[in-house]
Amino acid sequence: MPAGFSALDFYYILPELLLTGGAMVVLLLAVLTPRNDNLLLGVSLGTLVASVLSVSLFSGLDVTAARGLLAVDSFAAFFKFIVLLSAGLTMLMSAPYLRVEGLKAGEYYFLILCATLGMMFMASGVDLITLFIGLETMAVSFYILAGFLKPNPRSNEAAVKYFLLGAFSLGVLLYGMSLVYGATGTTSLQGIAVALSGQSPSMVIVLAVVLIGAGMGFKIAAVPFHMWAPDVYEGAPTPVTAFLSVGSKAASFAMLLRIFVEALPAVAADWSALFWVLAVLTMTLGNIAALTQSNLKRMLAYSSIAHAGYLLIGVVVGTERGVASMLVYLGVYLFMQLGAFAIVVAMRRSDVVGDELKDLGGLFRRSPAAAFMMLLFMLSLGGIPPTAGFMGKVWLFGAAVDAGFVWLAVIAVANSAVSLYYYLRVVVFMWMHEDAQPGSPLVFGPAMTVALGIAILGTVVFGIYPQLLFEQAQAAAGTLEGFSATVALR
Amino acid sequence: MLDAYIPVLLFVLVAIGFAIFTLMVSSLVQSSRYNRVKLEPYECGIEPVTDARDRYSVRYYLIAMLFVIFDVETVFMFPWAVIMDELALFGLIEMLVFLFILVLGYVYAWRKGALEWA
Amino acid sequence: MMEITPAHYTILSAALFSVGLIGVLVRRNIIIIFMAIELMLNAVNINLVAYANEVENLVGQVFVVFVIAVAAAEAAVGLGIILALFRNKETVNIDEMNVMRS
Amino acid sequence: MDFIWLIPLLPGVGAAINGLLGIRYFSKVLAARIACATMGAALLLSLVAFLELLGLEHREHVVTLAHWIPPIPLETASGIGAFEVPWAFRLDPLSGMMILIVTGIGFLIHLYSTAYMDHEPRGGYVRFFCYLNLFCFFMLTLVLGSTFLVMFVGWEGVGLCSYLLIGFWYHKQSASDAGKKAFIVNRIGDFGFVLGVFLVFYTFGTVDFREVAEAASHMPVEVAGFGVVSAICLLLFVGAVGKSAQIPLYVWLPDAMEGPTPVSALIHAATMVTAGVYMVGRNAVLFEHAPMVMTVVATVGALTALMAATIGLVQTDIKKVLAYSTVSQLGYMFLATGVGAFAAGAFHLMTHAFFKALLFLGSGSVIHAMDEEQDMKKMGGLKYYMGTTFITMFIGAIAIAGVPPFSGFFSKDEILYRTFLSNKWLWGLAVVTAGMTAFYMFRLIFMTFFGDYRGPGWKHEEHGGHAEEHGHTWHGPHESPRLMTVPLMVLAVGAFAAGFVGVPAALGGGNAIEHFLEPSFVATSASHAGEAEHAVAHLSHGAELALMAFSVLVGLAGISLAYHLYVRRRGQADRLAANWSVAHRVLLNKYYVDEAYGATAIDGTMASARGLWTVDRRVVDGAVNGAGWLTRALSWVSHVLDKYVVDGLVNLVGWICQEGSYLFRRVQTGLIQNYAVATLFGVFAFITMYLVARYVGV
Repeated sequence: MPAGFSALDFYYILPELLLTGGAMVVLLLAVLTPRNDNLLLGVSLGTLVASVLSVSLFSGLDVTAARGLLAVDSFAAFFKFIVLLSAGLTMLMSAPYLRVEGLKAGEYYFLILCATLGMMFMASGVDLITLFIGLETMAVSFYILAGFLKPNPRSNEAAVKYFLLGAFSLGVLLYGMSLVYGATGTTSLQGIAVALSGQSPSMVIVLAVVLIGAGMGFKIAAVPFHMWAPDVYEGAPTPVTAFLSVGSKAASFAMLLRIFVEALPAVAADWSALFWVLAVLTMTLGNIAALTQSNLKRMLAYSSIAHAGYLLIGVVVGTERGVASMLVYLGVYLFMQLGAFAIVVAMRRSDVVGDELKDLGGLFRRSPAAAFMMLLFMLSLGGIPPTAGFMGKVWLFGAAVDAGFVWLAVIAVANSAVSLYYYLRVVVFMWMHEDAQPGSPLVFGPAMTVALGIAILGTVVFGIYPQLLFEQAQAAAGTLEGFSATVALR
Repeated sequence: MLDAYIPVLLFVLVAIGFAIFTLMVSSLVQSSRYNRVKLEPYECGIEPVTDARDRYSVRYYLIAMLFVIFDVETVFMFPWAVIMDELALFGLIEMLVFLFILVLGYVYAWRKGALEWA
Repeated sequence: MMEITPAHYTILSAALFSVGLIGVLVRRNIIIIFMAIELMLNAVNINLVAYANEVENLVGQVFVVFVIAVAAAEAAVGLGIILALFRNKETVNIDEMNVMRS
Repeated sequence: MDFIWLIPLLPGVGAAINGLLGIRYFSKVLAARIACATMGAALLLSLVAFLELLGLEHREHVVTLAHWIPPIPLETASGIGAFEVPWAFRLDPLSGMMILIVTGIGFLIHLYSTAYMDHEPRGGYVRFFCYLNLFCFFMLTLVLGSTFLVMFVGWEGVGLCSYLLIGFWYHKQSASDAGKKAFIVNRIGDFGFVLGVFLVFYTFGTVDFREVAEAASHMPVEVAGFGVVSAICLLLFVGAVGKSAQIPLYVWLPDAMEGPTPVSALIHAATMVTAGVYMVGRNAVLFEHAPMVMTVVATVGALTALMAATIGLVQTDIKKVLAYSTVSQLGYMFLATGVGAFAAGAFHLMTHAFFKALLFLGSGSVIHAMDEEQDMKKMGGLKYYMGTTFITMFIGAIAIAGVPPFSGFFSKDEILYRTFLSNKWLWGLAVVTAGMTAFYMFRLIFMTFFGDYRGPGWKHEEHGGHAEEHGHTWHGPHESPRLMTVPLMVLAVGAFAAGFVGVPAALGGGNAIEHFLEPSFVATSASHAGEAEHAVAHLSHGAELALMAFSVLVGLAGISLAYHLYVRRRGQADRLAANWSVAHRVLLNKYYVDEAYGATAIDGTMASARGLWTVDRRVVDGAVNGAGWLTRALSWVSHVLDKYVVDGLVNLVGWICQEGSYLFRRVQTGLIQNYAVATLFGVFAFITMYLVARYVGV
């Protein structure tokens, strides 16, 4: 075995290895056995569970593996839990959807597993190359998933848009990375931080910061790099949209934090300002654009843009508390967003597309359970106590105030006041509007029930008793290096 | 160092100059009377029946995609080949795993019928 | 007697990157737009190789290898997507991709 | 009494059951039973809790259910504080009184609704009770909450419920518009409230009411300057203004009358709209440390009271009259709190809850009897058809008019007295308002119940059940079913007797309620502040009695004026024809009054000319007409204000957001390359930003 490698390295990437193996098995099953969706779903979920367990093997660990290409720390673990959980929920809610749309389950689950794999590398990579590969693994899988409804022109269009703009932003991102490499002579985040510490940041680095910021801003759909999001979210299959808006966002935030907090603390002042502007733009435009949307998926797309804006507050703050609050918010966001999308998926029946706002008309009378769950998710997204969303906001805005970004907090509060309008608009449709053309009744199959159950549980429990989440997040944020420099510079 | 290129530069200039010169001369001497036959694309041979731009079968693209992928994967083999002896057995196993994954993809493509024509 | 310094490579790659950029912005044929994007990626590769040469380590070249591989994967996927689109729309003109808007 | 957390929970359970199962499976009766049963249980619990509270000597009991927000280190004025919020409920005199009001009146209104909503289809019927229970759940949470945040849970919750209930008849465009309006306005208020809570925590490092009060009581009273406490109070007051419909955010309440009448009675008269008053009283200590804000509160209260009263004078929609009267009475409460008479404010809150709920339910009964007719011009003489409703509503009217010994008299008079002590001008406004209140209330009574019937005709029952063949036929005004009249009677008793808990010393009473509520308004550490506050300049009992008499006279004057205008001149001409001079006077009155009527609505100046002309023509009638004209002119002006200024501002907010939204939508062209351009634009913008920052050095 060559120098620097050891069997331990393979032990450390056990979760990723399991995921890869599972993905390959699913792919082979898809072509070698007669179609059997439940089997495929079972295998995929089993893979995820195994991966989760193996991640929890490394709890409390804080080491770098494979010659400093990967970090195995609580930060990575937290994000791995988030992406794995969101992948699981997505698969659960996909099962009925695939049946209705008549899609090939094998490739679908395979691609979701691949995307998850990429996200996990984004969460744990501490080297530009690793991060880049993880990003692309995720992105390419999503390009295909977005266009998975082959006969549907909207889906095609979504795929093309996501693909072209994604590749474009990848070019921008890579150019920034190459500049960083040129300026520091290394791609390891720690190396970059060391190389940059001390000297006053050169213009090249600033350029690189902007380019990388733009590339990442595209992935997290931050204004003005957000414009792909609404179209892609609307056109892609609904479960994919859900996964895109939660998993991909979370992983991209992980990568963003790794790069900026760990590698570029020397220019913290610069990127902090950059993200301040991005955050304000993103939350404001996201919320205001959502006000007049008539398509539910599109509305949720804009709302997720706005939430990216809130999350950016954590990056701006840049302190350990800021990051911790971000993680909390992501953990909460996972449940409420996926829950809302699960309802939208359930609205899709053999005879109804059900992603228009008016399709919710009088839902309360047709399916009170669905209506109440949607109400809960909407309240949570709007940040009304005692739901989890409120917790996330309190913690996040508190961090902002704490670090002296009072105005940011005020803007954020004003924004969430605005956002309530369109969230409650959904409620109004469900309660106070004429019945939409009913179509076949909503049925919640076992898989969907489990998914919704988990989402509700998370939204309620973390609203009433968020302690657990907070502790985990703080532990995770603690293992992210480079805060000292960040704080020093402020 | 650049002066080494001066002859090349001269050669290029002469070539271009000659081309332009001949064109001008011929345009001076040529007669400019046209008729239908002259204007046809082929003055002899079979009459063209359809548009020359024809749509290819989608299979070409499929094959092209597969080729691109499997072709580019070799790029990972060159570095390995260079220091093969250094990496020794470990490297060999790694490469075999890598190839195995590729083969899986190949099997998938095969089973999907991406390789048959029509 | 003039020396080719990394600056030259940087300028070259910047120029190539810009060409790609302009291509993305002005061309109408999706395939060609994608080729323009590939140009951008290759500009990145030039950068990486040049810097690898300058800072005397091979990381840059490794990076390039991965970029190439990824670019190939993207090319394949992109081609597939564009084919699926062409089957439905009978066009690869990008101006006709605005079913979803506002 | 650690069970008080059950009090909010029970209605919540009822709502959950009805909401999840009821819509699908329950019959009307079952759903109604569940709703009423949960409310009844809550009422019993509250009574027990209240009695136990009377037993406690320090008059306070806090129950902490569980931890909610774990300690979050947050920067405060005094270093890092731990932002920790438990699920805690506080029972003290104030909240004790409130839970009695909410559960008691809530229960009655549940009973009433079972009959009132009877001709809703089953689904809507169950839905209605689901909302009603849910509302009570949130309202009780709001009242019992021991910290700002628990209160905020209820605060937002009641907002949601009122939103849902205003738009209950969603097929009416006006209804959903009203809901939207209420929503936007309340957002403005909540924004202020949230900021206020932030500032509270930043200043005191806690959001527990008691601890905040303690901390505040040690701070200097910001007599001259506008310090942080003043800022907090102002922000909180913005919230209160939104919730309690004060100038300039009161516009939503009249529209809210689109909701079913029981809802108007419970939410938009008795309980939710008083939440603002309650919140201000809850933070009495804070406000006492911000005299400037107190002045603001008092002024806003007084102005709102006057303005709303003037508007009420000309409304002919029976519910609109009551709505504006509610706004006006809320103004009274804020006036009381503004002059530091928190107890008086709370006292009036209670009495008002009784008689206003009574009046609303009565109007509901009338509307029911008149087959959904709300225009008083089309009523009249109803006392012959519906005696119970008439008597009960009459009691309510007397109570609100402030005629002793009805409840309204004591509470209102306490407010007037305390206002007189602190500010003569505001007292003047308040007295004028009192007169107008009496006037329009009795105008309502007279137009509705007296005179002769002006409503549409109906087919009498000579030939049997023929009517039934085409569904619901109306058989003319009729007394409402027992289930509706019984609550009316109960409330009437309350409206009569509720005042006796606060008989002022001048009338030989002990003003029991004031002493009872006192602990809620002072910081325990400085509980002797109670006496200090009592040490404010007292008038001699003689003077106090004089004031009392005066206000009573004003009230009576208003009543007699109404009587003059709406009874005497109507339908008695033939009996008075014998005495021609009297008949002449009646005719003249009719003439001039109607002139003034029409003219003011159309053209103020012409009317004023006529008014003056009349004054020198006949002093008595002139006075009458002048009064009539003046009030109407005022109301006309305030109408215009209401319509174009306040409304305009509210709509502007919505408009801006909407337009902005459309703007961004236009940017989203769907063309990939425009998106790429946007990305590039972003990059260049940021690079420029840095270049500027670097080389210009911004």
